[in-house]
Amino acid sequence: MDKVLMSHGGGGSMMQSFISEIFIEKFNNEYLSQMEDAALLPGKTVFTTDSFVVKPIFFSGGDIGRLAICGTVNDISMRGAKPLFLSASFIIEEGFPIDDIKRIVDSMVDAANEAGVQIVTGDTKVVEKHSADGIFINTAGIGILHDEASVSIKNGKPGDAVIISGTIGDHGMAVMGDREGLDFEPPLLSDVSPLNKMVEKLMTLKDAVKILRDPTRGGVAEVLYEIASMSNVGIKIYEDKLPVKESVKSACSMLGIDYLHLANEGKLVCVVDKDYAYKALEIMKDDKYGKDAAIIGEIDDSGLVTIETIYGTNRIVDRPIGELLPRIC
Amino acid sequence: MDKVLMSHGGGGSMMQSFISEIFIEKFNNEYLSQMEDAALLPGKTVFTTDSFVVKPIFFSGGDIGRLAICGTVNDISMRGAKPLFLSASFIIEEGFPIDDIKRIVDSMVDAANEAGVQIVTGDTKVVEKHSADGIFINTAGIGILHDEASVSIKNGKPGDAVIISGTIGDHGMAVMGDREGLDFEPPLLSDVSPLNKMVEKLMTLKDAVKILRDPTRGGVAEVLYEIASMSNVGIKIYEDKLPVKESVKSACSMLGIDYLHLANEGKLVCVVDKDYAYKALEIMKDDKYGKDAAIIGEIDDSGLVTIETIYGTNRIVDRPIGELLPRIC
Amino acid sequence: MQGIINRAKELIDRYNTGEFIKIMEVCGSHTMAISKYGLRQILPPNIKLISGPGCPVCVTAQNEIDASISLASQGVTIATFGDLVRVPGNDSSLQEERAKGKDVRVFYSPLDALDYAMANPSKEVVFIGIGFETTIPSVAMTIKEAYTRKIKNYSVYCLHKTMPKALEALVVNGSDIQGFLLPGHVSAITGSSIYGFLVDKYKIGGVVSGFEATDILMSVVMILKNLKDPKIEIQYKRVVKEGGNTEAQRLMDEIFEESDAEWRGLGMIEGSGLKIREKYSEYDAEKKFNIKKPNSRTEIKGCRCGDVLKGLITPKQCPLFGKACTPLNPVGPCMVSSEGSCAAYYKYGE
Amino acid sequence: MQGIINRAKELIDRYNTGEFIKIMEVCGSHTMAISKYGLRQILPPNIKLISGPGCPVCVTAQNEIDASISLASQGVTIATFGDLVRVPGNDSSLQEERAKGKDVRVFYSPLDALDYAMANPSKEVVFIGIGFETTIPSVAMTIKEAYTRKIKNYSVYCLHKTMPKALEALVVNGSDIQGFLLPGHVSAITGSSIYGFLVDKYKIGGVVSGFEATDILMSVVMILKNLKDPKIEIQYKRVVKEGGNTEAQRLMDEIFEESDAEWRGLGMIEGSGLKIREKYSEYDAEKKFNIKKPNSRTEIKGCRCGDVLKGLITPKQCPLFGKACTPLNPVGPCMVSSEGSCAAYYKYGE
Amino acid sequence: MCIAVAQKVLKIDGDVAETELNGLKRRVSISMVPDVKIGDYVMVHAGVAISIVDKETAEEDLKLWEEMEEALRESFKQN
Amino acid sequence: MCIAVAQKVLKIDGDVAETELNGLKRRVSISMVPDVKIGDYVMVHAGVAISIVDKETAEEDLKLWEEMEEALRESFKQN
Ligand code: SF4
Ligand code: SF4
Ligand SMILES: [Mg+2]
Ligand SMILES: [Mg+2]
Ligand SMILES: [Mg+2]
Ligand SMILES: [Mg+2]
Ligand SMILES: [Mg+2]
Ligand SMILES: [Mg+2]
Ligand SMILES: [Mg+2]
Ligand SMILES: [Mg+2]
Ligand SMILES: [Mg+2]
Ligand SMILES: [Mg+2]
Repeated sequence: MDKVLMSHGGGGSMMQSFISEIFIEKFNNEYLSQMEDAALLPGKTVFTTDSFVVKPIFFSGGDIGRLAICGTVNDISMRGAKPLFLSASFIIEEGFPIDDIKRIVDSMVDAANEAGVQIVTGDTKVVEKHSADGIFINTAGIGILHDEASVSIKNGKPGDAVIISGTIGDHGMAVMGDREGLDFEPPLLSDVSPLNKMVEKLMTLKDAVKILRDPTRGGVAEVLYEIASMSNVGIKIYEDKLPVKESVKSACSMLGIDYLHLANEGKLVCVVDKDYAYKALEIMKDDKYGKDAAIIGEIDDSGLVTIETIYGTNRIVDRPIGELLPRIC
Repeated sequence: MDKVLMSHGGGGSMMQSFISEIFIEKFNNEYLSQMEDAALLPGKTVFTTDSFVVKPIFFSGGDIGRLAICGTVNDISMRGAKPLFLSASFIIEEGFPIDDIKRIVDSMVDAANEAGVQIVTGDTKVVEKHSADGIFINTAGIGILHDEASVSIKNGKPGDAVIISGTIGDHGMAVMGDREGLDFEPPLLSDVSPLNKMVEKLMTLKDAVKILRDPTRGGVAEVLYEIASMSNVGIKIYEDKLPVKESVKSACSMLGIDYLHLANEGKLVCVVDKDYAYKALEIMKDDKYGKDAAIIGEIDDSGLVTIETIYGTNRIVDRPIGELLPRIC
Repeated sequence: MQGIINRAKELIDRYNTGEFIKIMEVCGSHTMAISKYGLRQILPPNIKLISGPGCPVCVTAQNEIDASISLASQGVTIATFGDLVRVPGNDSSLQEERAKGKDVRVFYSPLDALDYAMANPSKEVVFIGIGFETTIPSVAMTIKEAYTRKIKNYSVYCLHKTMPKALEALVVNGSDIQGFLLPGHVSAITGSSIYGFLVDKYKIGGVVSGFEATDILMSVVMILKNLKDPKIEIQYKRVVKEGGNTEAQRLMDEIFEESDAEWRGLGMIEGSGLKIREKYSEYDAEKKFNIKKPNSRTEIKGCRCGDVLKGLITPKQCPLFGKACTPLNPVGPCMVSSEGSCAAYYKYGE
Repeated sequence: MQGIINRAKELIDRYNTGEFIKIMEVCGSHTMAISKYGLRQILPPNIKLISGPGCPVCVTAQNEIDASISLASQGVTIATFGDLVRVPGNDSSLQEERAKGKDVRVFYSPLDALDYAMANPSKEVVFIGIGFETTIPSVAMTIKEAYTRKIKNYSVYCLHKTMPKALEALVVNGSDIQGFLLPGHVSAITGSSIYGFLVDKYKIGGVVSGFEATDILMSVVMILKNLKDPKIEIQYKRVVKEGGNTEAQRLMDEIFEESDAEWRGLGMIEGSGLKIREKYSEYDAEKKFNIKKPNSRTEIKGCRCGDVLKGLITPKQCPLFGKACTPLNPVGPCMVSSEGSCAAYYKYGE
Repeated sequence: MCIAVAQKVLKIDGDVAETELNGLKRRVSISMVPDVKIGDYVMVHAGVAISIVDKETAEEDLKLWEEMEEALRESFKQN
Repeated sequence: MCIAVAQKVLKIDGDVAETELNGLKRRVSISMVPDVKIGDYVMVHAGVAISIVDKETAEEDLKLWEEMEEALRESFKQN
């Protein structure tokens, strides 16, 4: 195939190989090949970027503006750093309602205030009708490493505990629910949130915190695979320990989707030295965004990402490939 | 009007007021309200962002990839800083040819190598067919202030010299020519180039260099207006001193466009203490991208941006409003 | 649950006699569930659950895929279920056509596709009707409704297949299958009596099973129990009645009539497909757009989907499995569909 | 050049007699050039160059703008020249319609619009035909070509206006204009003899002028020289012949016939417009789409475009000029079109 | 084959019912289960209810299993 | 009114000519200037040549101006 497919951006293995072949290899430098959520530059500066293209723009529990702030705040945080300054760049389709821009910007302001970051530089482009779908936002961000932080996707060692900071799949299912017209009661809201305060507290555990990763596109499954591959280890998780809302589970079974493939925008996966696992869990549970945190598994040396089912059997975790398609048969 | 128009992104006065009202006011902080091409952060760090949406993607003399690197390299440079690290974020329309991505990335690599910057973090999003027009690229960038640099759009004082680093309007007319099917002989090429090396040499003049600005969207005219307004001064330029290619002039007269409104992507406007004007000019002329540099005018206290015509008369420089439309009658 | 699982396991272990017992799960959702729950790990080594032709995406013939792809390139809107868009045709796939700008849309329900057609009267919407008896009535509903409401821009490319004749094709020339795990939701529509011929003509029994781990293990026990005296039983009684859903059967019969159908791997099977009845022919995309199935390669070089679908080999016995053929770069449809046997084996590491 | 300018200035200064002399430049491109070159600064205070109704965007009537806008909302592709898209109608503008998703396209040449129609046979392309005699032949060419090639999806909404009758309307009730700077490119088509009536009936002379600063100043000198003995002269001899371009006249006459036309500010002027002849009626968008001009406000509250176009006031005398009305937020069309008098005065700071 | 999920019927409006499962509400066609009543569980496939779940049987299932299990255990003992 | 710019005719191909001005080449319709020849200058408006520029006249222009200027200066002197 010589054309870009939706699956190339779906956050799964197809995207990984696309990015490695096209971008990492060509841009080729020590920072980029870290394959982290953010680059660690000289002077303990951390730098990251993300573009946001979510549809719908206003979704249950958030909007593209809040997402654009939280996404970049979180990517900086996942490097063990404190986010400080963000840029904001808008690509707007001709005809987009100015009131919607104001609403999005208000929501960016709120999220930035909550996270304690400032938007210090920006850009606006308007493109012709039908040359974009409403609005796309890019944020890049700068942060500074926390003291003694030593967080890297390569740090996993057998025995380390794997912790998730809360329920899985809320964002992905909230957005898919909006698109597919699913109606949740109580409403299923995206978890989109800034995690920098939680990370700040976690980093008091210093290098006991080995890996931080926000399971966005590709979900928890993809993050586990990336950890296994970059740390050259295996991971075992336990189905009965995974925090998932019943309504999300039901929607997944209905649409034929694995909740481990659903995006999260206010959750982090944390690999911790096992002696600090409960301490880390406690810190997370104390945080506003961590009350459903759970230890879900551990690093092993299998080289595989496996799950023990509720039946006590073991299987490989399905790795997402590309586009999430509702399955019917 | 409650909808975004093309003119809101055209780089003229409509964009200025749109940005001030919607973004600057709401995001409101000391860095953003500097209204500079890049924000100067604590620690002499300079930070900027731009999204690139040029059509056609491959144009005479360059492509969106080279543009995305040079644009951000230049915005950092215009703050008197040395660009070091860039991010690159891609929004790609489903179906976009992978070979074209490779070609664009190659061109980014070349431009980055030329400028001596590294692309250290990135992002890729794929959107559905017809949800974007081919490819959009955002780059953000980090740089570090040159020693004793004191460059700001607010620094202009009556008597200062205004210098342009080369011929005016090449990029804008090259791109418009591609769209309108104009055929130039010799070919009219975009000037898209990294200006950081030139700025590095200019900065040996330290605070004698008062303002640097790259006249991109909105062209030289818009930059002059922004200088006049932010420095609270007037500017007088001389038609007979403006370096403009004859072919660009001819195309402008044919399409009813003012070349002072055309975008440049490898030029800078520099305001220098008049005692250093010839020194600065010499430095520019010595640079690969500055051989056509010229002193084009001076700051005055009129509060107006005026031009002395070749007939010795004076008039106000037309400020661009929004979209550049070929005029016929 | 764990309790029942353990008790079932204990019972099944009693059949660990060394005698090789081959049970085929016909249904793709069973294949998925078995893999997902890791149930094969619970069975003793002599009891093999093998997968059958029960993934509708997988059994769709190559030339039907190619015909759908070429229909997409004619400017109509293709409405389809998710997995189908990824199936490689001779030189393209529906997702590649979409990337080229063709209008290919994924729907969760055929009813949504009809709604879409009604909301977009300037588009010609063709639903690619794949699926067995579970899905067929809902597609029939759309045709009935389009007919009643005189909707002119909706039609169905009918590639539906039905279960009984395909099962017969698997055993008609002899087979070592000793029991069938029969599809739960197909049977909710058809009832269980359609499987009677398996016992009567071929002396092979089967159990209509639900989809929970407990359902499947219970069904396996039931099959094992009856090995000597084969019967058709229903484990999934809470959902499946012997007579099935008569309302759904009536509707299917009103819209469709029996026809021959080509199955990937199994070839042409008489009476194993459906076509749209003459009365509803204006909703038959095949007639409306004069679709001719192209002369496609019938087999993909090296791909042993056919043998996998017939239960002759397990996916791992295909030389391409996990090497040239992975979910990322699927060679055959059994690797494309998430219900496909090869995909299920690969994804869940069996 | 500077030399000739100085010599012209010196000559013009001789007419600085205290006697007030009002010369109207009819053509928008002259207005632009005069502003851009700063030529008014060269004239002595008693010699006033005032602008006339020569910007085709500016004189297009409000209801014609509104009819074009409502045509856009009917799903046809509107093809037009650049400035027109910004002109505010009663509650929208073509650029706002485009932002709402209507298909509004800017072309440099009517020939490009026809090419676009030919390349997009599924679109209905309507060219908004504005402009005077300079532009009319090129629009006529497209209709002729569409007719010859039997192109069915192209038509013209004919809003063209012609010069002579409008000039007459300005002076018929008396006027203090003492000379006209006559349009160079209109005259390249029409020739200069069409202006004879100005001298014959109204004793006002004029000079057909080119567009360089030297051309304009030379023309002013020529007008001044003949004040006592008014004549129609051609300064722009290198381009304009007394008889004009007969080929172009023939083509215009083949496609169009005279009709009445409404001018913004000047009102309805008999015989000052064109309509498409019956033979080519299938290319007449007014007929094809049954366009009815709406009952628009004829004047925009406070806007004195009408008086500006008649040369009764200069833009600066309009109370809205530079305050409520700027190129960023234009109130009237004279501020929208970059050739409009108000825009030219504002932009070039006069 | 073919995914179907049990859902509880909350409301009926002609051929369409509102169903619920763990807080997830959907509108499904019930034209193929004409006897359905509010409070019933239906198996839903692709937006269409394909059968009513027999609640008594669901409870009996376990009992049946236990009976069969018992019988089997007995028979194994005898062997 | 109406922008038009002089361009030199480089090639003629039926009703269309290739023209040039300071290196800017364009294809313009010449169907309204049937007498045009290669090397001529034409005034082009909206892609259509509307007249041939009379080169001799262009050179004469200056002479005519000078004559007129002279005459005027004389007449002013006399006053
Ligand atoms: S592994 Fe791939 S090639 Fe082999 S049978 Fe399965 S689908 Fe076909
Ligand atoms: S300044 Fe504006 S309002 Fe006044 S006449 Fe001109 S266009 Fe009309
Ligand atoms: Mg991340
Ligand atoms: Mg990032
Ligand atoms: Mg991210
Ligand atoms: Mg910018
Ligand atoms: Mg859109
Ligand atoms: Mg800049
Ligand atoms: Mg910038
Ligand atoms: Mg910039
Ligand atoms: Mg990213
Ligand atoms: Mg497109």
